[in-house]
Amino acid sequence: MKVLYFAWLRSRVGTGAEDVTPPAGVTTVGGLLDWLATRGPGHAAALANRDVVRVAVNQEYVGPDHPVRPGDEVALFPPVTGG
Amino acid sequence: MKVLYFAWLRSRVGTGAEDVTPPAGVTTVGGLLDWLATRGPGHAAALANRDVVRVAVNQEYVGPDHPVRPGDEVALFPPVTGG
Amino acid sequence: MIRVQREDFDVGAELARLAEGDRAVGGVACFVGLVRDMAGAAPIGAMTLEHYPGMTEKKLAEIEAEANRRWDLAASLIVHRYGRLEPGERIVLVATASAHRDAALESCRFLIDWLKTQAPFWKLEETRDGARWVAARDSDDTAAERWVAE
Amino acid sequence: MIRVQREDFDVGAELARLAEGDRAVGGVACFVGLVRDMAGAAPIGAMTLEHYPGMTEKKLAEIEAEANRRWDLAASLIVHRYGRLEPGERIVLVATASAHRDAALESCRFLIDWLKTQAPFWKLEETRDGARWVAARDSDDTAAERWVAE
Repeated sequence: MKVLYFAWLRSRVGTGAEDVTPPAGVTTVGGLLDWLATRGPGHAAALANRDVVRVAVNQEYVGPDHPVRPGDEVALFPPVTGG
Repeated sequence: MKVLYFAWLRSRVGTGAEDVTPPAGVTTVGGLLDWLATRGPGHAAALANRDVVRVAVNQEYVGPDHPVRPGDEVALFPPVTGG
Repeated sequence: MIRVQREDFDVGAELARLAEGDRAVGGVACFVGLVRDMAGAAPIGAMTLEHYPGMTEKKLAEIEAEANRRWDLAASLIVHRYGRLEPGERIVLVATASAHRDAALESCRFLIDWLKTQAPFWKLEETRDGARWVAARDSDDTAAERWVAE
Repeated sequence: MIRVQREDFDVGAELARLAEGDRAVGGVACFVGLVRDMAGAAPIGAMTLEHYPGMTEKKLAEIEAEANRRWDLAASLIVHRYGRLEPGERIVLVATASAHRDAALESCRFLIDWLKTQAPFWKLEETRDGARWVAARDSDDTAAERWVAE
């Protein structure tokens, strides 16, 4: 599974992209974020406040109950500020 | 008093501008239009339907009760269609 | 700024000049009105825009001043042409610049809505059946009226 | 059409190409977003726009398609830049062309409102106190939400 980080999530995690293999019990976006937060202090800091983390799976906005599967592209980023 | 006609009012009256001296009893826009309509068949045709005649006195939109005085510039035209 | 002219205008150049060098501007909104080749089902060969010189400039200046009272604008522009115009030709440009996009977008719309019902212009269309004066549209009054209530 | 690019764009040229030669077009509306030199009370040296390549194009295309479902448009265009931009530089252009001015004006506003809350871009501002990520504005969500109810 590919995980992408943008804006300040990228800065805090320390990388823009990583390939991860979460345990079999991780089946939803919420579960994935819980697991990612355990990967280190940068990840924990980036994911401390879930209210300001948006998630896209395969480039579509999704909520915490959305399923995640091996091979998915999961992107984590703050609310967008373009335009 | 100068009277200006625009668009189809100009075509019907047959001129774009005329200097007129209405009788002393003509003191309002409504009175002026009644009097102008008697000046000939073109004027009568142009002023037959007052609902589609807009009036400006000294370049300000006004209603039928607005006063008219010697020296005023009175413009008669249909509802505007610019833009 | 307002201009009433027979000549065409260059939209890119006009927008570039609008609030040029003012780095507090966050948004520029513009609307360009063009001559269509159809009026309802009837093809149009061309149209002639007549106006009331003097009153036109006065009303456009009033409309622009009102927009600047209602919104905090860095700059505003109305350019309206008169004379004979063919399909595809530009008729009118309204443009506004503001620190905020809402002010730019709202005031741009106000200018064109208000201009359509207040500025003394009349369109004479040339059709196969001869020339005819365009009738005012009730929808233009409705569009302008929504600004009165505010 | 949508484009995501580092380079600047020429507003006049883009508008001239939009629905070029389509004589059924009666109105073109556009909005240009620019980098301001201030964020609140703090002066900005420059900003860097980061985006999510792939998803950006996908979301912009969806937003444009939605505008074309809601309004009868002859043409529409979104150009959004990324990378480092200084105050006064253009960030985004949205433009719409339609037979009717209402459709052009409304859809132009829809595009910029919707883009602001849907397209994955993030602004990093350079201030005297260092670089900081711009926080999303509630007013942007409010602006976008008014289109959901319709």
